[in-house]
Amino acid sequence: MTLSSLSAPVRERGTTSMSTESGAGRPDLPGTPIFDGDSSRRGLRMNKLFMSLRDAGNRERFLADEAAYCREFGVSAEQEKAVLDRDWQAMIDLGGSIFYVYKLAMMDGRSMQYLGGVFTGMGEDDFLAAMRAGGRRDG
Amino acid sequence: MTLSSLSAPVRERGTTSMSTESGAGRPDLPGTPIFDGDSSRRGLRMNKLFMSLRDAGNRERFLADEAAYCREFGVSAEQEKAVLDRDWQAMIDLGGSIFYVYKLAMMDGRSMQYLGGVFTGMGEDDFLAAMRAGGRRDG
Amino acid sequence: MAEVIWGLATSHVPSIGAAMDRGKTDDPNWKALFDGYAPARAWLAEHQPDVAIVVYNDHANGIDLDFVPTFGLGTAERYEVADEGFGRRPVPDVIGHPELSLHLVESLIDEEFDLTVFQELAVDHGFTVPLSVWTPDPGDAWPCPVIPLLVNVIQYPQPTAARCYALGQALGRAIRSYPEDITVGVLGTGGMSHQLAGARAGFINPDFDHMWMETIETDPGQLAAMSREELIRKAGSEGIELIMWLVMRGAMDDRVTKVHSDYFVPASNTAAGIALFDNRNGQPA
Amino acid sequence: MAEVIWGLATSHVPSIGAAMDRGKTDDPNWKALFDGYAPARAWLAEHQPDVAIVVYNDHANGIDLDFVPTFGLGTAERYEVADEGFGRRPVPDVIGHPELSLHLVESLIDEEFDLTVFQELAVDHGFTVPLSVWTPDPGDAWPCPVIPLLVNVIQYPQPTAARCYALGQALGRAIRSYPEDITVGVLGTGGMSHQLAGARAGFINPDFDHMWMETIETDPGQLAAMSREELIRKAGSEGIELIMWLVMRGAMDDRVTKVHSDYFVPASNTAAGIALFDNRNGQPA
Ligand SMILES: [Fe+3]
Ligand SMILES: [Fe+3]
Repeated sequence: MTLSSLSAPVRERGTTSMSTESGAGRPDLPGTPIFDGDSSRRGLRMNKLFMSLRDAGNRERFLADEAAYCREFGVSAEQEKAVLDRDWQAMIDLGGSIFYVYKLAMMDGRSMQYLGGVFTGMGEDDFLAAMRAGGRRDG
Repeated sequence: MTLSSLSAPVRERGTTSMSTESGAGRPDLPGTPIFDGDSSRRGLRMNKLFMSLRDAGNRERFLADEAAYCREFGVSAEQEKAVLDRDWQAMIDLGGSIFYVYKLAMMDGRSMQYLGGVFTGMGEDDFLAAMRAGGRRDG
Repeated sequence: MAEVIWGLATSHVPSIGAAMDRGKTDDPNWKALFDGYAPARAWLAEHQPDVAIVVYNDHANGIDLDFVPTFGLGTAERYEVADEGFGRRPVPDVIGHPELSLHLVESLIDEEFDLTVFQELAVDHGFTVPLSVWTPDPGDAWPCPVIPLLVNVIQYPQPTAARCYALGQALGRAIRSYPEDITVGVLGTGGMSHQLAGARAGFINPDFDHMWMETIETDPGQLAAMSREELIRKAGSEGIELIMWLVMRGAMDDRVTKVHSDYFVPASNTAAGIALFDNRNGQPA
Repeated sequence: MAEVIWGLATSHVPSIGAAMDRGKTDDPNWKALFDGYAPARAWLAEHQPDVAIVVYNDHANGIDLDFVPTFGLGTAERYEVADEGFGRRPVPDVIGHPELSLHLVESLIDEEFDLTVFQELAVDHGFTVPLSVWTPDPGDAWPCPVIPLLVNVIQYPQPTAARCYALGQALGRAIRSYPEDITVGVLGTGGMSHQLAGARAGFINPDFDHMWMETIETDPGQLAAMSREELIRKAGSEGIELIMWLVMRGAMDDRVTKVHSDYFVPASNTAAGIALFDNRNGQPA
């Protein structure tokens, strides 16, 4: 299992380019989003929204009107679109922390393997098979 | 201006005796309550009550039924009595932080000089005069 | 004088707890993992400490991103088990040990570790899964009081590996200077190699994990010299959690005796490792 | 490369802010205090930095006792002025400088300071009064972006004086390593001698305060050697706030030029001190 999928056009500008802006020795590793201070700033409102979904009442309110809930939390228009479209990669690019984004996935009944299938472009089944076979390796 | 009032029976058992229990080099200075981890544990619920009084709505609810408000915050019976009696020294002895206790005093229209008059036993006017004269000295 | 009698390193993947909570430990996907825990659990059941310290990180349950402490230490009498979204795990709340906590706070702040002191903290799977790895059937209560030591591993910059190891060494000194004769177990949690997001999601590095498992016993200072970048490159973006094993290891003696270790891929997306070390000098394992 | 151009030490007693907010600065009880500020304010108005850093502590307004960080640093774009119970002070909210903040966070965590990183924080009089001492009439906005650096001084054990001085020195290095050519002012707040509770309430120690004021300029390392007990004994239980002056001083060069200092008793129950230092080497004051 290699990371040849890296050569595919993967959107990580958001995270990666912000990471290198201040350039204080932050890692810049292919295919590896770093949730740093810049990401955390951009993602703060959206991550708060995700964390709020731990509460059943909030999940209900969210599902009743997702856009309104996004506006209530003050997320950006781009982030709102990513949330509504369940564009998991965009959520990460726009400052989502995987542990927070996962709260939304859980609500949707999605597993971390499903997300792995999305992030890698492999799809859930192949991703799961790769994990069962011992995980993926670099290059 | 001396601290001869120290020989008077000042209640500081609460704070001082707890301070020396674990004995890890914590100061034990006459007439000087140390707000340490033990105090903070004992005082947590009561200090939270005091902090809540920053909010006008909470002040109204507190004033409408002080005992009920104390129970809502889960303060101990001793602490509730100290709060209801405005026994400022007891509040400190029972784990109150002066910055938190002061929120209650402010609500009552009491100044820090009033509290100084209570803690020293001098009364507000003498305390204020002592401060204006340059403050109190040790020994 | 208190004494660290053992150190347990273990992954804290939520699905390990879920497999236990749902009675799936004999499921073909899980059986080998739980079989690998058995010898450690048997030894631990015979060596109950008076207090345990769990070095862990929170995952969007006990604390939020409005403030991120590098190191946090709990001083509460009780820690509630967090509801992470679908009901709390069916395990007991955690009883703390405020006296030891406050002693640790004073010692560590005197040693220039800039702790955040928590009097209220809900603990999530990062904390409860290791307790379940140790004690699968706690009944109404965990075997002893437990103190949480929080480490930021999710927001860059994490504390360096060297800082974590130094914290562990200071923690060991702080425990040994506690005036009461009690025994202490220390759990370092998280890892091993894994990455959850990005095109490299699913990354596992068994060579690195085996090196780490061996070296954490024999030469932890070598691991403490690794940079964040090296850790993330070799162990994956979430594999950096392994720095928490260094806090545990630092609290132990230079020489420890390995009781048991095991390695299993995958627990969910993660390489799950367990390593149990006896810290009682000259004792037979 | 960023440069610390000045350091301002000042008490942050709430009544100083209240006197200004209520137009009482010419009141006989207050006039001497504000007259004593005048030369510092005039100099500061001529030496506007691009960013300021305020080292301060919170007083039950921005954070509660459920978690107490030893050191906290804000990375927000904006900090709201807290309502401490009777309406917020009529002063502008604080605009932050996230880029410099994030640089400081990385540098300081790399230097093994275990910061708590705040993305949301309401600032109280401990923060706004020093801004008012510096800039009495801010109009709609403070003169520049400001970054809060929180220090725990209210719950024992506080960081040691030595740790605060070391933090200041690391802060100075972090500022100097910032890639942009900007100027920075650093404010160390709190003190001087005072005690609010206990039979010793009202304690003031002018000898100690004068020694501190002199030595902070000439030999801060000597002050950094003081224990918490010595500080509390000599400066009163709340006088320990003076450790925050050491953070400011540590960020400056070994040799600084005093521009102005003044001392006034009492501001409420507190000995109020101000000391302004020019950090531009070889510049005439
Ligand atoms: Fe984790
Ligand atoms: Fe203060």
